[in-house]
Amino acid sequence: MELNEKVTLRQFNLLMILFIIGTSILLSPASLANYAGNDAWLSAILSVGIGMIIVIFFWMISRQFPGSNLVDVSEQVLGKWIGKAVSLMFVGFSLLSASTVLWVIGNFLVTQIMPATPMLFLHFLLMLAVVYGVLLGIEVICRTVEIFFPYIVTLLMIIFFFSIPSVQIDRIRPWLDSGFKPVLEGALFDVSVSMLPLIVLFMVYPKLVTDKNRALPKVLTSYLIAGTFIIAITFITTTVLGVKITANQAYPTYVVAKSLNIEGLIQRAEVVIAVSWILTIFFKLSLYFYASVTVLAQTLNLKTYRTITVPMGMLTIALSVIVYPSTTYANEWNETTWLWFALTFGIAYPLLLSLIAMLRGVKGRSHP
Amino acid sequence: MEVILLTTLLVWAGAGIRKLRKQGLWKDMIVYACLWATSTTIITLHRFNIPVPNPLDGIAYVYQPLSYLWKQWFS
Amino acid sequence: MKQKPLLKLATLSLCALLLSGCWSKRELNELGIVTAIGIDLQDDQYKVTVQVINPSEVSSQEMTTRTAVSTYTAVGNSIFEAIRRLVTQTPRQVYMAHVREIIFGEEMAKKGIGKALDFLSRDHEMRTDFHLTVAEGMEAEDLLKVLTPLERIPAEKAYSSIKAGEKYWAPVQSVKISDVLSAMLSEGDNPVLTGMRVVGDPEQGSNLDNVEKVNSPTRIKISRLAVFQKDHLAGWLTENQSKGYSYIVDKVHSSAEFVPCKDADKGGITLEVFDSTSSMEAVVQAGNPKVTISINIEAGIAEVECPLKLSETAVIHQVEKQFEKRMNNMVTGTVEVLQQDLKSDVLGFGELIHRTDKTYWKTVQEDWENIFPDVETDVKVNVKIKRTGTIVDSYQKDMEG
Amino acid sequence: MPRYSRRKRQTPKEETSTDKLGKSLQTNIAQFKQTLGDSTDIVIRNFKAGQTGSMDIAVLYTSGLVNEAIVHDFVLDTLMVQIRQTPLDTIEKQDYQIIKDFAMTGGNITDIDTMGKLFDHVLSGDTVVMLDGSIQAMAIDTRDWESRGVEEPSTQSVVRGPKEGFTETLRTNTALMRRRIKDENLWIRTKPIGKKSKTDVAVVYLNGVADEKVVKEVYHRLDKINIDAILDSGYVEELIQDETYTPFPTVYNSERPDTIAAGILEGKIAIIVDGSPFVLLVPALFVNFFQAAEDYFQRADFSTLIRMVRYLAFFLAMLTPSVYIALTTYHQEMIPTSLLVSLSAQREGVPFPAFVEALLMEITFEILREAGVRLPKAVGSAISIVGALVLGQAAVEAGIVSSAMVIVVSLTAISSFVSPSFSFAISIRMLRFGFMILAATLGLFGILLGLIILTLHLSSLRSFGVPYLSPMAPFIVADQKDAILRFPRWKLTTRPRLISQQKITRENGEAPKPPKRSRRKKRKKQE
Repeated sequence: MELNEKVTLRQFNLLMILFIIGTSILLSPASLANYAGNDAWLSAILSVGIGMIIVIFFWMISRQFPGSNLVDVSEQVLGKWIGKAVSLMFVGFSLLSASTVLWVIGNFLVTQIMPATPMLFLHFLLMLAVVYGVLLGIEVICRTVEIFFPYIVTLLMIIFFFSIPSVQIDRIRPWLDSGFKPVLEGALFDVSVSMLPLIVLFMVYPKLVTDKNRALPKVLTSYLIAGTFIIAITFITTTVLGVKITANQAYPTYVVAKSLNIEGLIQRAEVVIAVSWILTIFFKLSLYFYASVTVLAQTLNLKTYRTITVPMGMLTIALSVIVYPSTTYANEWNETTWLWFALTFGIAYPLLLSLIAMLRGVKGRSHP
Repeated sequence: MEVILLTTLLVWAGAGIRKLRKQGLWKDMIVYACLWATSTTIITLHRFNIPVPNPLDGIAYVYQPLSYLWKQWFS
Repeated sequence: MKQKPLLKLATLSLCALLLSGCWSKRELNELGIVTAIGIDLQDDQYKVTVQVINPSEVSSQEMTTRTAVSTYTAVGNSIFEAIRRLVTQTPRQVYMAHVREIIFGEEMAKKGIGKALDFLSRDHEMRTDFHLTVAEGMEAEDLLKVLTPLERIPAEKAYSSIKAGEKYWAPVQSVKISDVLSAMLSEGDNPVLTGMRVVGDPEQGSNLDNVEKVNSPTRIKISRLAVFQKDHLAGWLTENQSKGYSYIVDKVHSSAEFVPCKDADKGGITLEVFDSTSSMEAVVQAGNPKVTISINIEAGIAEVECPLKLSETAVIHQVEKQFEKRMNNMVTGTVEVLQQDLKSDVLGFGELIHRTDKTYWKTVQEDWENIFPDVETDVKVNVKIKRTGTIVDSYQKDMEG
Repeated sequence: MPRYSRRKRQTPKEETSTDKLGKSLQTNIAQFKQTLGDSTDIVIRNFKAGQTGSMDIAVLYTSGLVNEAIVHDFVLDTLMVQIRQTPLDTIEKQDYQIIKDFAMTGGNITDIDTMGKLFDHVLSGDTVVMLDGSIQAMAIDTRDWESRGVEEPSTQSVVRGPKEGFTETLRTNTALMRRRIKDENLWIRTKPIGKKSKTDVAVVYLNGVADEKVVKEVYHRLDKINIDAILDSGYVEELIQDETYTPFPTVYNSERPDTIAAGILEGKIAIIVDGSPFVLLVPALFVNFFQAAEDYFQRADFSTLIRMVRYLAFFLAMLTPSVYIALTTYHQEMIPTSLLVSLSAQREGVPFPAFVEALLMEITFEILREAGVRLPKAVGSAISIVGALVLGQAAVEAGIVSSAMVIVVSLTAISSFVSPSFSFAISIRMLRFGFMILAATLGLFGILLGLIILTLHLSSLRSFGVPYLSPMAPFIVADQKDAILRFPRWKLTTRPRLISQQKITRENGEAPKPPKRSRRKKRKKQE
């Protein structure tokens, strides 16, 4: 498979930030408030802490197999056939994630902004953009990230700053009201939503990122920026709306944006602010999709991933309409199964690869 | 409406397959055709309200014992 | 290779777009812009009244004979059903993103507004910036029919007077749905709603000639606060008690306070309150909760009718003391009414105790409604007069002296 | 490179005749005449020279392309009068060389030995002298045709700054370049392109500063052009651009010598086409189309502000109608209540949906604009009155469109004129309609979708290998000084990173400082 694209570390970091805050910015506050109540923000901090360890772990693995992406590593470590089988399972993981993310964004649009539009149609249009982006290549996607990043950050900052007047710290006191357990539970859930899927970045980082000098501090810094966004949005939603309302909202962040009211300056602007989430989710979706397409193409030794991009896009659309029959199902599945699903591919899989490689003494190709 | 959409999809797929055949990429063509067939089937079935097995149910089934334990530990 | 997918995708998407049409689309002239919704009960069913704007009347330059708003009423098993049923009467689809006021009839408020709130927060078209109000002693429908001068849209009038009132007059408070919901959902807190009533004859208020007079005979007045126990109306506060409430929960931006002179016939002193901050602290001693309310008021002298020498610090101190005493009475009175008569913890004592002593709270949580009336309270008011206005002494003093 | 494989270009075939000139003057002239079909603008003067008149000489030139005075004074006069007494016949066989060496006073003389070259020279304004018995002919440069003088450019005019513009004559244009950059490294290379037109195309760049790879690429692409005629630089632009299917120009063009010179100094490459006052500049980036010449002649702070206004106008021109459609048909909750009421009062009685209304107005406006461009100047103002006043006002009063829509369309129109580059403004005009369709179908979400696809497309574009969106994506900190902002002159010390890969630094940047206080004091003391 030809991979002659170049991504700078800077672009990679921005992509990672958007990937982490992608769906979390819209959904995390509700689930965190649901688990941890008053301590949703503590839960968010904890999850960022745990995520930090995961990021370092990922970095160590990337050092262990320099220059090899996930598919290469699987085949080197597990042998050709088992490696290919595992890679195909990973295709399943990223494809399902892509379709659930697609569903999330479609559902958000249908619930909040355009209720009469059929979801299939919205999914189709969104996927059109994603497929187009992936066809153009990850380099182009990364450049687009660079263009949109300032706007996304600005819009998020607007929420943060203009919500400050309505923050009521009292609403999240007392701390640790119902003990530490719910905090941990919420944190783990958030980790599974925001940090574990970072594994798909292994399709980008090892081969395509050009300047890896002193990568870890930079990656960690950007990870922390992303984490700060999640903590901040959790803090803002719970203190502005109150914990109970946050937990009960489908999209608490949207409600916060709705109640922003700086008379004569920002008012009734939630649709504009929603743009920033649609953008972040768009990039998250693109990355999931890119990972699934490239892993599949590489596993099957196709010359280029571009030929199968369009049908994969169709498949994602097809899956997205059947994966979640309803919002209730979505919540339930996310709470019970997603954590394990993400743990399997986000932690267990790379950990196993690393351990087996150490036992068998396999080392990644230094520079292909 | 459905017919038009379906025809569009099939024409699209046909064009793609023809292009791949011209280039002589047989493996790509097979993968292409398989993916396309799967997705068209799913969408068509869904459109006519015929239940399609949900992959998430399968995954949930696999992880059931784990999530059960998890629930117990946290409640 | 590179351009081809773009072309193909572009044509295809264009086809899809053209084939599909536009689903969620509404043209402006198909909208009935609702500015206020009144919700009443009628034989166990909801009676929903909407006030719809007639745009051409509102924005036209010359006075017309048609009214700026029209009201429509429909009855249904649920609010949503009733609103959808409105289509049978209104020429246009009702559009609710611009609702400024939700008005509950008093009867409805007494039965409970919780179910209505579900709709208001669930529906995607509703925003969060409307005010929740209760029509005092009447049905919401009647209140919505009153036309107002100056501001052609009555709901807009009510919205702006609540907003202005909140800024300049302590008893008035704007209450948004998130305030009500979070107070209602919390175990140790209860909501209040703004009260509205009609002065004059409601029947006459719905005629256009009501607004053709300089002094409109029928008007909408923002009166007092309605106290809720969970989701049903527990009772009304008087204007003074509403004031006290606002001071306690720290919602006073600016207001006016009056104290009679020592010689009560001569009149009194009025203060302009610039700033008021209040804080509540709870202590649980031997299983008995005690709440201390301290209010700090910064004020200036706005009007003096008594012969006082305000250039002397001692006199100012004296006035401050007078006000402190008065405010103390007012606040204590409010707390007493809430604890004894209305038995509703709208001050958030429960939450306060929860925050300070969560173990104690766990023991009383279930029974809080019964414990609340017995909570010991201590009120401390501190008034500081910072300015005396543009003049120093009162002219009264010289006239008499 | 599959991108080029489909076009299957070949190097231009030499179609011109390679027949050698014969010895016989009569035969040559007969063939010449026959090939040209006795065109009336070709002057063939036959005469005899020498003491005895033994030598047949023919002078050929195209009337109108030559300076007749020069032909008379320096060619005909010399040959017929001044060398009358020279015994030409005595020095047989060498008379061609002698005439060339001793008699011809023209500045630039070329030897011709084929029919093809003969045509080329005669038809491009040279005067050819043919001698009987010689297999060579000489072409004397007497080109001088009627041409427009250097005038103020009609596009991209400035308030402050040079008011010279390029003309249609290649030499004048190269001279204008030379006058601005008197550096020995300014290389100008010319080659004729077009089988029939044989238009001179000059590639101008600063050797050692321009990226070698890009220079090679430019030559490569120019070589690949296989077309019969180049009538304007637009032909060249279309044939050398990176991507055909894009609404955005990837080649910059300007009528202003100062703009082109500035580009060359940055390391870009200019392509001057004879017969066109528009000079091309590559590589062209997105930000270049927002940089007006005047930005660099005004103060930095002001230029920055104006440039930001330009970006704002870009978005306004592209998005105003679509945002209006989206807001009024999908997101009415975003419009303040009082505005919504007045908007819907205006729309009371308008029979069309907002989209159709907007489309109607936009198309009307485009027609008006097109009519305004083509019409004679005298009628132009009448059209604008009819268009703006009568049509706008009457349409509103008749209730066909709402007055808000008229405001929206005029805002759009005015904004689209802000762009300093005309070719870029066209792309905005095209995109506007796409966005309107998207807005009518999906509201703001549609616009967002359009913007995402547009940005993806822009990010994928390259102009001669340089990413179109640089220095935004890929983000280059050093180049931000002249992208959206315009830093003070003394800060603009480096050339754009990706354009000129060598010799990045241009000058020593130091902020101008008033003389130090202490020194002034010293000076006073000295006095």
